[in-house]
Amino acid sequence: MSTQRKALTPEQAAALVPDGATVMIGGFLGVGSPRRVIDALVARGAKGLTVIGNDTGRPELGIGKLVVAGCVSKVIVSHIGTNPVTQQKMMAGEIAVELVPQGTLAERIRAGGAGLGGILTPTGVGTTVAEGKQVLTVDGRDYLLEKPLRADVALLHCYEADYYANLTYRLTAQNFNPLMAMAADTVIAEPDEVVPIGVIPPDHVRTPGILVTHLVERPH
Amino acid sequence: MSTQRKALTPEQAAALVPDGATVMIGGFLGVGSPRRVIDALVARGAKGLTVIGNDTGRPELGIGKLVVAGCVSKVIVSHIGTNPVTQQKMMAGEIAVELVPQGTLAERIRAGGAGLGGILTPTGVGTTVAEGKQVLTVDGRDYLLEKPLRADVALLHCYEADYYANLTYRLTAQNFNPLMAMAADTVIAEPDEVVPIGVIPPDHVRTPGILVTHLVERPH
Amino acid sequence: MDAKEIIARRVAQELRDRTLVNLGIGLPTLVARYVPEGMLVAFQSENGIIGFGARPPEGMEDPNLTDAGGGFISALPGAFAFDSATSFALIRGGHMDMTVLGGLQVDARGRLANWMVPGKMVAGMGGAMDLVAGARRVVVAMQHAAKGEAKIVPELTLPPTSARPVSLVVTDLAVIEPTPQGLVLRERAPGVAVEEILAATTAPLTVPDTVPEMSL
Amino acid sequence: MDAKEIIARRVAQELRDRTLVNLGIGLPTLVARYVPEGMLVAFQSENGIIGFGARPPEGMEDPNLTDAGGGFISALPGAFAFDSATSFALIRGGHMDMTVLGGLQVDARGRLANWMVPGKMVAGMGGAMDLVAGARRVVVAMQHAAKGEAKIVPELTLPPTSARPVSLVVTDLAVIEPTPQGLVLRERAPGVAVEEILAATTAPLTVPDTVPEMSL
Repeated sequence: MSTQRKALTPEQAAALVPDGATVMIGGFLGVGSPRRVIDALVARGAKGLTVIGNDTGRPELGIGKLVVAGCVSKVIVSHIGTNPVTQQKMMAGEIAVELVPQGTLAERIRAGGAGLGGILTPTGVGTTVAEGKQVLTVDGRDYLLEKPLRADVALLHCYEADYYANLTYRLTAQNFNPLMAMAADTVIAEPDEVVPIGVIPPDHVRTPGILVTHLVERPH
Repeated sequence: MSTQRKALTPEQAAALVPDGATVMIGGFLGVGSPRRVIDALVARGAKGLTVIGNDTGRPELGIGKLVVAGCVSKVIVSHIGTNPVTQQKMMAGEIAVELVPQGTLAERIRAGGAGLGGILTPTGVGTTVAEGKQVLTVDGRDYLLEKPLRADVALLHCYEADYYANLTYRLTAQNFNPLMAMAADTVIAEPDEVVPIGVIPPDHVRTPGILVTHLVERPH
Repeated sequence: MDAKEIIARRVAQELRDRTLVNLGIGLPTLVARYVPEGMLVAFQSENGIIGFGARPPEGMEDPNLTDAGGGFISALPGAFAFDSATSFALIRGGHMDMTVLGGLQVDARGRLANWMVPGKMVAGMGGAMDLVAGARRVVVAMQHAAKGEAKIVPELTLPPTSARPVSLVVTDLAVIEPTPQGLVLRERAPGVAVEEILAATTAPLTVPDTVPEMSL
Repeated sequence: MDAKEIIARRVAQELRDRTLVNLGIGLPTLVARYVPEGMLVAFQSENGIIGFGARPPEGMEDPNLTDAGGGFISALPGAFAFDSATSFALIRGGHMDMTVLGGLQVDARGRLANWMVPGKMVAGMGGAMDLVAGARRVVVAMQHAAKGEAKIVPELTLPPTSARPVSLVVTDLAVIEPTPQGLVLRERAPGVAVEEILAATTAPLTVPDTVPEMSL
């Protein structure tokens, strides 16, 4: 086990995200997003981030806050329909949007964390998603070769953490968080609760502490 | 949710595995293998099975029992070193052995269950494992294209099941079981314990009941 | 009965016992209200749960338990929560018996477009492309026409969601089945004449001798 | 000190604080006994656990808790149990800081063979090919020679485990480092002369001016 971690404040965590970095952010319409670290990034005035996540939330929610605050130069997401600001900034050329089917996004992040060179998916064959991608035929069916995604930093939300930074997730707040925990050089987890080592049974841990580089303190 | 299942006896479960079928069997050196269904297959005198699993156990343990009893014509496994009978039968031409690196085996089964056409892995490049396989270069690194694996039947061991056949696994008895649960047409789970619906929290279920076609009764 | 209720009630007749079903955001979500009595259907929400129930009473919501549209839900006994890779392994791997999706256009080959209008609106495909590629049956639930403009068209003018044809299209006017020979009119909404449907459809539509009224 | 203890003690010096390490079955397992005082190393067993401890007392074993060799183990506080896909995602994905594996042969290019002897013995690669392909550092722990026959050879005669060279070879006679320029002799076992090592090695071996004795 890695040694016990000192929990960081959200501000200290945000300081670990350099301007211009590629950042994975967990969550689905803000549910399971690290809200306190996002707020700290906005407060710091982070710039030029490439954000990989499911969606751009809403203007006042999740990744949407970073978009509205002008912290983001590019997003790689499956959906922007719930945040009109993303679309306005895209039309104005202020933000680049790369749309990825949600299941493909999940597999690409997983591949990045699992050391795979890519995966073959039937999703997107015959659509604009296939443009520029290799099509492979396996046993008579066509698949797109989709490449792995990795990031400089992953910002996660979790339910419980122990002081090794073993993590659990809760219900639909899990979503992309455990996948992103494996696919970034620096992994920062924002827990709702921190418990002593040994409290979380081995079968209930979903992300092991050895993957997590920094733990944020519990909310006050 | 699928409706409540009537639990089968191990003999009834074994009767659902046709001679000549391709069968995935969970377990790692017998730990996490469905022992009672394996015993019932031996007792029935099953024939001509192609078994996909991590290893062939020991002569008196796990998949090894099926090998010794002559139920198996082919195995697709990562390791046979702990069962000298497998090697003897292989040398005698009585059983075909396809060796697959353990991590590749896990990913191929996962791909079979996840609808992927294959995965690219660096494992096995430049070895005999690469023979006859397509090598793809992604961002300057070579990978083998490994194809998905599926089976007619998956035989699983689990710790708890509820009567929807939601499953949990225990410690190192988990191994290949949750992957195989997604990759076969018929999925039979042998639990150590059966509990009422609602007892297992949603975050602790590892295999949902909708994937499981048959549940074996708890041990007497 | 308004247009949405007609569509939701008719789509609900496509549900089968002991199956796994994904309902898209918006109109398709209404289908859950009309599950036939005694039928057990497991609904998946692709953000990570199978077996969810209605929105809890005011003040009893859980911020970590929502549907794919961000609305609060509850968990039924025997529910299963999971991550996004598992969610789409279930969808792509052939474990999803049926999905119900909204649509912007369906064409004569049964192809669906539902995620962007170039130059006007970019929502993103979310999980729709995986659902159309992976679910065993794909049912489109949509208004037959939008502001007088046909949505069932000879050839998609919007970017397709998948090259694979959908299984069935249910609108407030009709039930239409894409076949290798083209679109076939299967049912009419209550009180709607075949001529009315043809007038609101620009794609070629095969009309069998009898086109029964939906039985809602 | 017997041969195995020399090897295990020397390999243990390669451990680093706060790292994730996989020990192969057999000789490599012994390394866990010699973790330097105060150092925190997370050991993974590829069958599905990080953070395991010694075999429990007789009668207190758990049939669902074993190492990759099938031996009973215990779980330490903060342990993590997982499935085989996660296990090898950790290994292949670059999250494994070091692996220690047994060997049948290592050649001048640093390539390892450890899973079969054609016509004689087929064990299977188990997790070895993934470990050699994915772990950041690969340390081979093996006897220097087998029944008088050299195991460190000019070119593998057995099927390779990976095309990738290993990081370090530790034997009962020596520590040898594969480099782009070939194998380099880094250390001698206590009381072993360089000549003895050269005589037991058929691969070309670069001998620096000073070859210190292992400090065990």
